[in-house]
Amino acid sequence: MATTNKEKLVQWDPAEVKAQLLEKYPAKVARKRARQIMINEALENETPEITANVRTTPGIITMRGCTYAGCKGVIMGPTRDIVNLVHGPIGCSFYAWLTRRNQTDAGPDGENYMNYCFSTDMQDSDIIFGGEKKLEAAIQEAYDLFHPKSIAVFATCPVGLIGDDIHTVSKRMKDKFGDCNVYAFSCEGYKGVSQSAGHHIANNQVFRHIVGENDVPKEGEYKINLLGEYNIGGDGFEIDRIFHKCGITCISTFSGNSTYDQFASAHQADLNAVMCHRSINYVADMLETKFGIPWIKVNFIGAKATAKSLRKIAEYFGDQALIERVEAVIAEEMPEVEAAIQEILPRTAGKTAMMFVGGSRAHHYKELFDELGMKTISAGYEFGHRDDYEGRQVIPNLTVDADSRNIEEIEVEPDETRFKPRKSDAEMKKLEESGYAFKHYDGLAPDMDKGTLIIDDLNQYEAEKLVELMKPDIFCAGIKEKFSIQKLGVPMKQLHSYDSGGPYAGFKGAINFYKEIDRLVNSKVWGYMKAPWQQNPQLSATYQWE
Amino acid sequence: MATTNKEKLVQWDPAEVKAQLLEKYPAKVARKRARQIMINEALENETPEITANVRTTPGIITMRGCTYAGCKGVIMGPTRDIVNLVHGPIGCSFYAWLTRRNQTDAGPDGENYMNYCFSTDMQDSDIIFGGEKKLEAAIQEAYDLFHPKSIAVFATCPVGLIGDDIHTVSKRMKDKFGDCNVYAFSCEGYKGVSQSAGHHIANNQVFRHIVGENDVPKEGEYKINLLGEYNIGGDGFEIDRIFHKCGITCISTFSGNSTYDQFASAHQADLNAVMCHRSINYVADMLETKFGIPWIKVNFIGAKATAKSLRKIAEYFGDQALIERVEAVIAEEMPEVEAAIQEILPRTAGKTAMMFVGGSRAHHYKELFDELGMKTISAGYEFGHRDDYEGRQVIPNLTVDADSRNIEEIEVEPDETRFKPRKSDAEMKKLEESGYAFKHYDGLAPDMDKGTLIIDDLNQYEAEKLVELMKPDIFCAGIKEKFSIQKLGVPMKQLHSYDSGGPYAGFKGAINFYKEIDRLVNSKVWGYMKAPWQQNPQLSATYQWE
Amino acid sequence: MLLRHTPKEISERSALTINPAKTCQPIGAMYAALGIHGCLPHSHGSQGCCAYHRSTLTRHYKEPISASTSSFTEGASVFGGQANMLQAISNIFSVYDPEVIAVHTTCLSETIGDDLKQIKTKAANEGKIPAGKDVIYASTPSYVGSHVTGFSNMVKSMAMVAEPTGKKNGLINIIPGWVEPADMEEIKRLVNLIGVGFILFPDTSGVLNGPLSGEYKMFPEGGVTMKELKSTGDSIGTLALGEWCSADAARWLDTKCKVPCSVLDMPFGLSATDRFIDALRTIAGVTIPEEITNERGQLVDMISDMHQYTYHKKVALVGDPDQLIAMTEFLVSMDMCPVHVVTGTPGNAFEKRIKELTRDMPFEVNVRAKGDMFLLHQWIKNEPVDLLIGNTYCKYIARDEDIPYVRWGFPILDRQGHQYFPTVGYKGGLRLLEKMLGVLLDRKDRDDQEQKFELVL
Amino acid sequence: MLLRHTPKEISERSALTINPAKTCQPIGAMYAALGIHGCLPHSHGSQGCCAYHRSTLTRHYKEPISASTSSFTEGASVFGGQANMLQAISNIFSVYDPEVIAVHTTCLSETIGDDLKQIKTKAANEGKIPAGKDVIYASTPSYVGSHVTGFSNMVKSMAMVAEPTGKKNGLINIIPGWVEPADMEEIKRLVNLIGVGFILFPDTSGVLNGPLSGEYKMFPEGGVTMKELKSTGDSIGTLALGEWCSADAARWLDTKCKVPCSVLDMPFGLSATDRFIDALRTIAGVTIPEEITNERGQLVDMISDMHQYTYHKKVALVGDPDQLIAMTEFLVSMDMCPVHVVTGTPGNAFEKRIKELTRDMPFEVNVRAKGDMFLLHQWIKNEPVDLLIGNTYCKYIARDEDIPYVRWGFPILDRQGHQYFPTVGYKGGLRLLEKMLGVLLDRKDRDDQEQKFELVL
Repeated sequence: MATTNKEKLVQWDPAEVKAQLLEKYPAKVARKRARQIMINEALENETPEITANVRTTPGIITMRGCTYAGCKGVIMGPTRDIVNLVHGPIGCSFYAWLTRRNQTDAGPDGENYMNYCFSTDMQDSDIIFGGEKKLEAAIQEAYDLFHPKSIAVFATCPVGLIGDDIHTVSKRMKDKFGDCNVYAFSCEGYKGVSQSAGHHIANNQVFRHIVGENDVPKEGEYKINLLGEYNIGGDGFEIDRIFHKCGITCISTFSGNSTYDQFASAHQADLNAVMCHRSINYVADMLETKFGIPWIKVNFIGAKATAKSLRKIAEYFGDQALIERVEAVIAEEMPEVEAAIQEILPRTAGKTAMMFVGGSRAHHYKELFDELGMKTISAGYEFGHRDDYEGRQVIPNLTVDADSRNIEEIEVEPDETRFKPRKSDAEMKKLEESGYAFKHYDGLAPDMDKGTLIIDDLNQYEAEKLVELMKPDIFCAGIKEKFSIQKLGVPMKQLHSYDSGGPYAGFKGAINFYKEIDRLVNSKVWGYMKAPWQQNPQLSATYQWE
Repeated sequence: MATTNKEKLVQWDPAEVKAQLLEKYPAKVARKRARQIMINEALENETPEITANVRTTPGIITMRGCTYAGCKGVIMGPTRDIVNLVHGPIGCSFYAWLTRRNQTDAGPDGENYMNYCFSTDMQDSDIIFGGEKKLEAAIQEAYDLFHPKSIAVFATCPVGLIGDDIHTVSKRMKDKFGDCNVYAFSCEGYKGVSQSAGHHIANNQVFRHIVGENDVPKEGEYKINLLGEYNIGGDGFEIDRIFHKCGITCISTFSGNSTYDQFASAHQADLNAVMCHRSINYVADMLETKFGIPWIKVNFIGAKATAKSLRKIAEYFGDQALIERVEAVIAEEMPEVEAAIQEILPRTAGKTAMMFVGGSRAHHYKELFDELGMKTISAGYEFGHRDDYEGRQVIPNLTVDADSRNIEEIEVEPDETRFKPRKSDAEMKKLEESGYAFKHYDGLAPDMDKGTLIIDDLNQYEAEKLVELMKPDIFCAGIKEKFSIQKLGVPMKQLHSYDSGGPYAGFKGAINFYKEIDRLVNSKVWGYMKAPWQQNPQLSATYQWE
Repeated sequence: MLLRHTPKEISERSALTINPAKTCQPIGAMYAALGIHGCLPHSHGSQGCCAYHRSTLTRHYKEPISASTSSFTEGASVFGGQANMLQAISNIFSVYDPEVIAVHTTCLSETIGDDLKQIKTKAANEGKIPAGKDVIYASTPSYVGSHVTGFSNMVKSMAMVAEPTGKKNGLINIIPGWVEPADMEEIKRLVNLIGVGFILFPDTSGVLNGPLSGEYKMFPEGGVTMKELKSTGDSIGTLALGEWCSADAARWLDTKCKVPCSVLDMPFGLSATDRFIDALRTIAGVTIPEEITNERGQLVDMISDMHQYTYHKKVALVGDPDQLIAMTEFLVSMDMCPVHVVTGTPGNAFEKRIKELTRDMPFEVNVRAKGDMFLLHQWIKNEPVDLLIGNTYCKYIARDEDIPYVRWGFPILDRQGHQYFPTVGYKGGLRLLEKMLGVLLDRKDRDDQEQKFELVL
Repeated sequence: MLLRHTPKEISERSALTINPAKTCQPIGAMYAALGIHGCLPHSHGSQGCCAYHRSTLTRHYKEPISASTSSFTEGASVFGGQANMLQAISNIFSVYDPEVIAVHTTCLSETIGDDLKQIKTKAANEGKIPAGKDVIYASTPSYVGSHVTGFSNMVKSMAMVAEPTGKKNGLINIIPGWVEPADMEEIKRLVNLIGVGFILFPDTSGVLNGPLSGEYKMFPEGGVTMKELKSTGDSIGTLALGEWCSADAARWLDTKCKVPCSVLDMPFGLSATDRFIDALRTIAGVTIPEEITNERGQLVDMISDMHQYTYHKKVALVGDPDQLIAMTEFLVSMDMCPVHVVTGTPGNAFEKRIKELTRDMPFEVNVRAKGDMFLLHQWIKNEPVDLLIGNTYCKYIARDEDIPYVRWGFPILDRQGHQYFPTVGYKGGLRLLEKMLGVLLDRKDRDDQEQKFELVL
């Protein structure tokens, strides 16, 4: 709204802003946060070091969730034909019940447990005497009721503490059933420092228990896996549409609208395309080591990024037919995108955005705001690591602190029978010399302007301060942050669950996002925050009768 | 509810009640009303004379409507394939729009204008300069839009006063169209003293303009017309179901769910069965005079009455096959009725009812209350004539006052070509000797107990008084009366439109009515009228803590 | 199909009204008169008019509606209704004993030219009007304007009860227009919170939303008293809500009693309520209590929280001018798009105002005064909408065209709630928004593909 | 089908809960704590719990929910959370500066056995609790009871703030139980009308139904003050609304502070509200104002006006014990038939009470405490219902089985209104009835054959 815009021809000095963010903290907290708030210098091409993936200070209101959320909620949640059984008190299962918008399509086989919530609902007796019996009975009841292909067991906080051996129970039931794969995840909420640990734990177990289980050959040309795409708001459906149009065969998605069989067959792909680097790069690495499948970083958020990623995949396969088909698809899809942006740009150009979300999304969505002519003046991750900010080159010298030390790193060997390099060393060399980058990710920082603020694990207090000082036109984070920001009169867009919108991936998704941002930053409602008697409260004026 | 019942072991003396009803009136009004309030003496078989069909005193809040309502609303309203065009200011057409519950079924031909409201919406210029041009244009527009079989024009109050010649206009348009019969009704609201005049006017015009228009023979055995059945709440559908089951062919219904063609073919029937004596006996008489079709009074309200009426029809045709089929149908339908009454009777027996409605309904519904073991302690009509109370024998010496004198009585002659006695004089004589009654109706009074009150044109003030003095368990009238009665804590059932219920005719209808009355007289809600602090308002009691 | 004969192609009609979006004056006069304490409305015409008006109001309120009639016969129609009226007056006072009789005319008595003023004088002279009682009257010919006009005419007659004493009473007259009892109650709540003394007329609250308590009161507690009406001539000013419903009475008080007035929109929705509240504030020179500012903020909050579901939704509206103007502004303020707007009441100013309010809308608006629901239905067939708002008769269109539908206006014959829950003011705005969202989201929940079905909205 | 794997045949389950009808204690404790003015709820556990509770409450209210966490790491889980808690306390007071921190435990901290009492003492001794500020705490193990239990436990901790002075304050403590902010507001309105002095705790009105005004207040105006809580020990009595939600706190005040108490049903519907109002009347020895009697009469009026549509309608209910008990009584009082009643919260007294209330119903009732929505759905498949009442998760059943459905309970994640419009009291009864009739009549309008389609209902 004109009104809100007028109010804010804001000038801000990043150092000044940073200082004010820290002002109110106790010294110890201030020191720690100082290392997680970085003034970007991208244009000088020197990316300063940021502290990330460290514990949140107790009492500081954080955006972060827990390991269970990362494992059950994010990675395993979207898989439709696995019965996800939560072993613990009722809450953890209840809160993860349909609250992420990862869409699933029952598909021809008609198996879809997405709308169900399964729990052992542990009672005090189970805490005192142990919950293994109840878990075993619950697995049996689930099997008898549904006869699913697979049952996944998730541990919540108390389980680890009371020492229930969920893995042994799972193994026993798996052997008992024969036709149902049962396995468990020790993803107690207290592990690690954020959802991130949960992603890793999920990656490990999926790779250990499912990947490679199905060697029945999958048909199709240009076989890839799409890693780190969770089909929030139907993103995955849009990407599938594009792949299908391009003739690219997606063997498995980790894990949007996925099935047990997709995971089991993932080793048959010839390329792994990684969307969310943070949550899934472990699987990418393991698939390469064990089966010889190379991986590349892609991004289907943003029309240009989508085109770029499609070309990158085509270039990998190097097949002229594919390259031409991809170009044809891009040529067919872009006009609608350009028409939309032309119509909307005048209303969005020059506005500013802030994003604090996920472990890759803040970076991905910058693409879309760029396309809208909006500047991202501050961004950061909720559970990213240094490599997500600074690029993978920092990985070798990452220090692992006490909080992350116990998150299992599984050692993977090349599979005796099934390891098969997808390209000869020569081919790989050729591609790399032509500038093609495998296993490569530069991170967020290089894409951010100089002097913008990059902030890790932003908390509620800092969010408010930032908005107050830098007055963005839109702020992006999660549901917990949405309304405190909007109370300030700044539209807030959820980028975890997209509020009610989506898809935002691919070409059609980009158009949806343009329209959504247009709606948000130009809604009349932001002009109503003050009543007439608040706008001019003086009572001197005498009323003008007819 | 027990509570409400306990309150009322009422004893009342009819003379006392009558005196109290008149108490408050000015002398002139009291004298007039005294003649319309009759203490019944049925058991002595002397039916005293009642004054009926006389004007309502100005200022006395009456239940009555107007001539237009009787003509357009009641008689012509239910005919689905005639465009009923109201010539007048908008109101009269608006208020008659879907507000009676005469149900219609578009049928195979799919013509149904029931949900539409047509008006010339006269403006002041039309009042000043005359409305004929507008009427003509409106008829043309209706014809162009819908091409109906027929268009009926209805005059509201000002039309007569300004002298629009609606009949000439209609005639002109009829001749112009050729394929659409157009005719008009001079049913201005100020004519007569109630809806009754409107019924008569409608009867006349339907007979004059439609009846006999179609000589294409109608197939079927045992052809009858059902006169005075308006399909409120689907009564007609239930009666049709029963006729169909009995093999009786209903050529036309006047006028529930009727069509133009039914009226046009009515002269092909061999018997007229009259339900609502008041509203339709004119047509019955004219059909007999002109075409030689005898008529009998029937009543399908009440299971026993339904059986009786079916037998009466069968007896008329005298065909053994029909007589047996009718007995078979009755034998098949009655068990369900008896089961229902047995279940419900214990909750209704001994309760009392009052009915002030219509010109025959109060009499018809007494049947159903009898079956429920409920005594009708007071009843009357809204627009009945003396013959509806005392029986047709009084017709010869009815006096016609100034208010009714101008309601046309049309002279009918036997049709040269189409008059045909349905039975030989001998057959008729034989039937009559065996006690079979043609053109016979005894009226309400003989069926009412001694000492009950029969009141014509009951008004709101008297209604309240009656309820207060005689405390019935249920009161029946129309929508205008509903809530003032219920405010007194007495359930009120509409018997014009049935509120939301029905059908109540025939066998299934009887069961519906039993259930409805059970619901009303036993609803818990009548026990809630007083709050605890109204039931025992004393504050002395100290509160009992746990 | 319920309205199976309605064609998509629109042909202009000059004489035939189909499925009207209005009714006649007298019912409006009757409703207004019920807003006077102890008043018996009286219909001077044949008894059918009164029966129809009482039935319609009864179905709308599920409450008893008492009104009497002159029960014209053919004779009266020829020789004039004076005798009937005089007889009625004396019968009414002796049988029902109201404080006042509010007489309105009909097309019948207007056509024959009865002179109510003269009849009242005669009644008074003949001592038919008991001491302390009164008879007021309004001319409400059915062939002019609509039910809204009749309401306005009776309200003007209420204003004409004013007996200026020359001494100001420090009160503000508020003429709410044709709104529900619950709305009148809400207006009183707001004005009381602001702390301004006022006379609200008419006031049907406490009359048409009564309790079930085992007793029937022909004249319930509610309603503006004749004493208050007499005093309106001494008020410091009049706020008339709605040009069509309330302006005439206000302007009469202005001209005849020198009580200045201001005509505002009916306070439906955010901005119209803002103007109403701020007018009261400025007139009375008071500050607005936190409670009201807070209610306002709650409405703004809900508008912003659910904006994604209202944004650019197409709406069809039918009803009365004052209500539609306020509703249109409310919808536009939420980025909704009223694309079809119809009233049966005449008035070019209406079409002009609606066009102004929708000027910046991304769609062209269809607006028609003196239109009907048949035309609205045809417009909808030609340009479908996401939402339909209007009285009960709209449900035939809503079912045939499968359109989410909110009942609002007069009459509502098939649902309850309008007697008890206001739609004026900020709380009323919350209710209207809740209802719109309700039907829009019910539709979404009904139609979403399974994989798109949403838990959180 | 959304719930395509739910079979009609019912097999008893001993270990597996499917589609729960409850959640865990801490969220109830968090909601209750938000009803204290200036309070920051604190979750003593790993940070996921806090994130989940905040998210759920945010989705339910579309309002910011502030709460902090001890952010347990693996270390803390092994060595105990004291260090985290102490650090949290000092950070919270220095960064957010609340009046009070309301700590609740989690399955994690309960399993490792952290002692909050001792931790608070240590914090106090180390001067981590600023003068005039306070820390209260409740033990809310997730593996006992349900969210209702957690609410009750935190409310009890609020009662334990009481500091009896021996001098009565003349006030009545009212514990509303887990109802919406709008309900708490309505209860206050009613009690104020009756003219009784009171302390309502918790009170989330003015906290979770705030305006959009351009400013964000982490601690809004609303909520019961610590000063008031201290004073509850001097009150003349406590009315606890709901055995499950409110009785413990009331009985604690009775035993420890000699403040007598009475446990009533939650005032949903006619009879339960009657008992609540009459209790206040008797305690305070006042007469009930006409306004309340009138509201009551309006509810009775609407019950009678629409009785034909409620009579013998079969209803399935799922929710929390206190609410379901009151709703069941309300439905039965309107001649409706609650045939399936499920709560996830344990308690045999619940099943007993529901059976009593439905004793005279023409249908046998299925009732289950510690049940789940999977069972409810199976019951419905075996005996279909005309109406379903419950939280947002019911809509999956409602769509699959095509059942008219009213959202009522916690959480409601897909509609607005519950923050603003009460369902307690007589006005609340009107709203509940309006909503039920709305969906029942919408279904009738949808399904009636054309020839049976009704204008007037």
